[in-house]
Amino acid sequence: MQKKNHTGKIGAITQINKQVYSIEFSSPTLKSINPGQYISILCEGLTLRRPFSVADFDNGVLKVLFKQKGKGTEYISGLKVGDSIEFSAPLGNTFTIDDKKTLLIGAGIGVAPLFYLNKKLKEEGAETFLAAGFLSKEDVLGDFDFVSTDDGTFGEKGSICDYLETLIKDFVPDRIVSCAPSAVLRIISSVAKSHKIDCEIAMEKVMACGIGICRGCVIEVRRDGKVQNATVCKDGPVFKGEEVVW
Amino acid sequence: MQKKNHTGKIGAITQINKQVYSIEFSSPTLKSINPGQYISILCEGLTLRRPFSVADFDNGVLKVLFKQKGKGTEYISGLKVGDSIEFSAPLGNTFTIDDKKTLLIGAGIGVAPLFYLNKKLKEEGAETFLAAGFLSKEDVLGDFDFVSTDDGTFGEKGSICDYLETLIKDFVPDRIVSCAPSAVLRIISSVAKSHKIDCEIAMEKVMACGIGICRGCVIEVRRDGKVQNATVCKDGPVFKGEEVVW
Amino acid sequence: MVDLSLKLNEFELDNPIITASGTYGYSNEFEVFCDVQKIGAVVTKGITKEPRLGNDGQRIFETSSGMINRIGLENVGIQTFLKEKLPILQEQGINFILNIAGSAIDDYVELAKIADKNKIKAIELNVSCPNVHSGCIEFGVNKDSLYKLVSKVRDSYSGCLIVKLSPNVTSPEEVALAAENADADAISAINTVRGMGVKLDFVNGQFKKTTVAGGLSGKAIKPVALSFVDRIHKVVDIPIIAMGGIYTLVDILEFFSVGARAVQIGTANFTHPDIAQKLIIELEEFMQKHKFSTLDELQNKLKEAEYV
Amino acid sequence: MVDLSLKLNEFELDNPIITASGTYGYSNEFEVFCDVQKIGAVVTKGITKEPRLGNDGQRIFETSSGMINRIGLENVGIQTFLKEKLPILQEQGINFILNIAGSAIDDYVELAKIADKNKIKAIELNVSCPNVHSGCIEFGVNKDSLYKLVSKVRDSYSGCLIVKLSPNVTSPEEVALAAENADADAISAINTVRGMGVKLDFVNGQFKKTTVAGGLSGKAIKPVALSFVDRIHKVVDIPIIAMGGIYTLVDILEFFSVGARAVQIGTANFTHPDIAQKLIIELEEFMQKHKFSTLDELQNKLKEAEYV
Ligand SMILES: Cc1cc2nc3c(=O)[nH]c(=O)nc-3n(C[C@H](O)[C@H](O)[C@H](O)COP(=O)(O)OP(=O)(O)OC[C@H]3O[C@@H](n4cnc5c(N)ncnc54)[C@H](O)[C@@H]3O)c2cc1C
Ligand SMILES: Cc1cc2nc3c(=O)[nH]c(=O)nc-3n(C[C@H](O)[C@H](O)[C@H](O)COP(=O)(O)OP(=O)(O)OC[C@H]3O[C@@H](n4cnc5c(N)ncnc54)[C@H](O)[C@@H]3O)c2cc1C
Ligand SMILES: Cc1cc2nc3c(=O)[nH]c(=O)nc-3n(C[C@H](O)[C@H](O)[C@H](O)COP(=O)(O)O)c2cc1C
Ligand SMILES: Cc1cc2nc3c(=O)[nH]c(=O)nc-3n(C[C@H](O)[C@H](O)[C@H](O)COP(=O)(O)O)c2cc1C
Ligand code: FES
Ligand code: FES
Repeated sequence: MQKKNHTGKIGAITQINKQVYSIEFSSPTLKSINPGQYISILCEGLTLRRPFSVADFDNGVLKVLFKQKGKGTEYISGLKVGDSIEFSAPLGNTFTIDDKKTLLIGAGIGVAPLFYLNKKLKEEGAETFLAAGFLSKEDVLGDFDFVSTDDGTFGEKGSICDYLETLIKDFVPDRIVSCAPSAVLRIISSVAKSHKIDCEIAMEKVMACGIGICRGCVIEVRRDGKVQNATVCKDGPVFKGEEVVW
Repeated sequence: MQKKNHTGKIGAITQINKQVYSIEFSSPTLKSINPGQYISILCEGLTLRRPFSVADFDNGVLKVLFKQKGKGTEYISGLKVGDSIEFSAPLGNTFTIDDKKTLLIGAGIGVAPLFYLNKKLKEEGAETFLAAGFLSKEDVLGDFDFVSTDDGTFGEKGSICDYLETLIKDFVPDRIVSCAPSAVLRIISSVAKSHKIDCEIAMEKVMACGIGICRGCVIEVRRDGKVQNATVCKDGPVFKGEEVVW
Repeated sequence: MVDLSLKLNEFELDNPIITASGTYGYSNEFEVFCDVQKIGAVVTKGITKEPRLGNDGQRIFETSSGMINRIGLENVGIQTFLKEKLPILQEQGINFILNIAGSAIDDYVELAKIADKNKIKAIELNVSCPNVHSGCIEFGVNKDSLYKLVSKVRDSYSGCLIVKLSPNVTSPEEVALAAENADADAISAINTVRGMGVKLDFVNGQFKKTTVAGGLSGKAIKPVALSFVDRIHKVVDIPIIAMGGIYTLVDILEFFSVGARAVQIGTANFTHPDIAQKLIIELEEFMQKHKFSTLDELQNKLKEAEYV
Repeated sequence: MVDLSLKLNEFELDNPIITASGTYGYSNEFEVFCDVQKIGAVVTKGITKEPRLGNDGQRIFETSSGMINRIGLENVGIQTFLKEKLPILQEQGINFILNIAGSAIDDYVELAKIADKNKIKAIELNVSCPNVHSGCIEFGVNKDSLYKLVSKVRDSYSGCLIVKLSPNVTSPEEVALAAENADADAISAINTVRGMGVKLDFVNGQFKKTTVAGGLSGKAIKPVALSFVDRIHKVVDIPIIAMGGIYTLVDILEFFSVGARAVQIGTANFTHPDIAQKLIIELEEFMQKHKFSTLDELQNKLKEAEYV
């Protein structure tokens, strides 16, 4: 059986804005990974690996977009082209990939997995609309069909949540997919529900094992009529918006 | 009062042999440091600073020769020119510097402080003889008046201890000074004593504070007729050969 | 040829590298990373009579050289274990130890009986669980309640009975002796050290705080574990299975040198998910290279190491 | 203007940053690195009636994110302290706390009397010392012996009496309550965690071993200290001076948030010998920036932080 441990070699690392970096690496042992799935990177001196969504996987080259927060991301941002990197992959479940008309909504670094998803959806022939919210112009990461910034320095002014109704009305999606801070996901889930639109959200939680066994990353979901624990690392990170108990 | 904390900038770092590196740095706040004294370097991620003798101090540039052993020396060897380095200095006492005829005996990385001492002694007009022992040819560090290697691949064959009597007989020193592993220092002290030659040796011990207060680095010495504790960090690292209780 | 095998009473292990409870699942879950069959034994996640949902809120917190967990014993319960996990262990030939937990002596006894009936060869009692009958003090911190617990379980279980000790005690010696006197076959130590992580955020003039109070594990606690094992080794004769921050072969040798007979790898499985298997290989290679033909030989040499 | 001052009973400190016993000398020794006068208070190295030479062998051992020490209370003794160190403290206006240690209650009482007579304003009892009268168990691990010790010292000392607790106990609450009931003015916690370091060398087919069994300190124990302080804060009313792995302003705020009134910096003084002074400045700047005018205000805000 192909194990999920890989060693990669850094092909590119670039700073995208004040806090966000893009890193690319490949490993001969990693054959495939799907949108929504994530990898978990070993960071020198740290006990826990750090999970990151896949922003792209092309010709064996994995791309991750990450925001510098603490020691783990500091370590990764200090890596150089040619350095090796140990990671586990693929981990977690995936977004649904089909040809349904999909509205993708990201906020902040949450846009990372949506780039890869958007690409795959388009390959399936789906019509998509990629919207994202950021704090300010300097935080905007890449190209979108719609952008809002909290301070109005780029795109529309305000939180992406303020534009949900308009986006839904204009684009009329069959499905909404989102990756964003938990407060935003909650709003999106509830708006989607009120419109009876399918909704998939990618959650975050501090992780240890990444494979569902340590029970460190559970959230509550309502399934088969009862509330139960689900692990973000294995049962997720992708959940149906309406099943999450907030 | 000028404090003993300094921040330096690495001017040069070179690998001398498989395990030994030379590193040079300067700090505007470090005005002077004498042979036998040492500095203590902050190593990222480690609790205790690591002590190193001064191998040279010239025009404000400090030179340290160090052997890679564990995490601390690994960190230091990974530094690059231009990186900054935090250290405490000057710490400890000094070798006696005068114009006495001095035989300097080093073993392994213990030769480091002897280079600086040798230079200073010569400046005082002393006649000196620098002898050193190493395991093998590839370990030899610099130029000496006499070298022995355990395997005979360079200089004379055997331990430097095997040549003590000859060296003393040929050079007829007024003083012997040594920095070497503890077993070698012990032998040198006792040979010097038997010849009634003054002997100064530089000791090592794991250190925490570097200023004599934590009492972590004590050895026993015989002074004023009684055995008492002395700190290697402050009362030493230089001791009279005959006062150390082995 | 190097023989890494050992026996804890009648329980046989191919090698002394065991994976610790709560860090390796119930059965073959780690096969995505590691050849689980090669592990000396897998200790299952702590299992209770009924399934448990565990604690609310944040359960994991990274600290300097360690982590805190407050999983709260979330587990599938013994019945699901027997139905779904035991068959996998048996079919795949994975050597294992059932870790059991409860809030009352009867819970443990009942679980031990079930283990016995199902011919489970070894069980490990997690006695760091709150004892409902003594105001939620842990069983394992009081020598009398521990003695009673272990004795009762002993009466109901004929396999290899391992008692896993908590380090959160004034006297390691007392609890170790209680376990030995109650006829345990082996002691494993240490469980996690009580600890707490605090994360503060300061937003708009207000502090927000997350606290994770639970058990500290990982490299940070290795010195605590070495001390604990060293101390209890001086007073008990039954074998000790040591754990606490083991990451390397040298760590393992250190624990052998203070008297451990086998070791468990816990938190390190999260950092390096294939580490258990790698350590087995490293241990074997070390023994081969230095001509130790049995584990006994190596361990005796280590215990007799000259002090410098 | 920011007011960092606080009072522990009658004992006044300009700021809540104290340097911990054994890591800062007796008086002004750290002036080669730091402006010692600015420190809230310097706790002296543990002082005994007679001078002590301490332990043989290796005394210090670095561990992951920490260190172990087994200095064994080497100190100059109270008479030399009074003659050589006290004058420096007084002349240089260094605020200090005398840390005292002994093997019998009488030792502590005698030292407390000397402190009283010399108008030393605060003493800290190191109760992690082996109690000769109970088979070398530490005073601080048994609530009864601790109560007795503290009561006796209280009778002989009118200044601020601080009891420094050992974390190596089953129940932090019990020992903290014993100290409070015996009329201590404050508790400081934690002393070092029992731990052991082992270093193995393998030369010519023989293992050589160095072991350093002593007290673990530094970042590794911060979670243990946070847990300890949090627990005792819930049961005692006297102020708590917290320590254990404090390196940063955030660490200090974390300890405040679980109820600490002041903090001590120990091992961090070795890593960054000017850290105590830097932390005072950082705390002051933080309070200034965020408009906390007194320590009370900041500490209350932290204790009331919303849980997320
Ligand atoms: C499934 C998943 C996908 C993610 N994808 C991305 C991504 O594409 N880009 C990106 O920038 N970030 C992503 N994150 C978040 C990322 O994992 C954290 O920002 C990172 O772990 C922070 O580590 P640090 O050491 O730099 O910061 P720290 O200072 O250690 O932590 C800062 C915060 O990060 C979170 N965090 C820390 N450790 C872990 C852990 N072991 N597991 C999960 N969260 C942790 C915690 O909320 C913590 O409070 C993802 C998280 C998850 C769970
Ligand atoms: C006064 C003095 C002068 C020294 N001068 C030199 C020199 O010029 N060049 C050189 O290569 N080495 C010198 N050393 C030795 C050097 O300090 C150690 O090799 C270094 O600290 C090893 O650190 P590490 O983290 O790489 O290795 P580790 O794996 O941490 O330790 C390896 C060994 O180094 C020693 N050591 C570790 N930490 C300390 C500490 N905090 N204080 C003292 N010793 C420690 C111990 O014996 C330890 O077993 C000197 C030591 C002293 C006390
Ligand atoms: C996430 C996690 C869950 C754990 N669950 C259990 C458990 O269910 N039963 C048990 O006896 N020990 C449990 N432990 C303790 C470990 O088995 C082990 O005793 C401890 O972590 C120390 O070893 P380490 O430092 O190698 O992790 C758990 C530890 C962790 C980190
Ligand atoms: C080298 C050393 C010596 C110590 N000596 C004493 C002492 O004499 N008396 C005492 O009460 N505590 C002593 N301690 C304990 C510290 O004061 C402190 O309680 C402990 O180290 C935890 O804090 P830290 O993690 O900040 O170091 C000593 C600690 C160290 C590291
Ligand atoms: S991280 Fe272990 S269960 Fe999710
Ligand atoms: S290192 Fe502290 S006394 Fe020498």
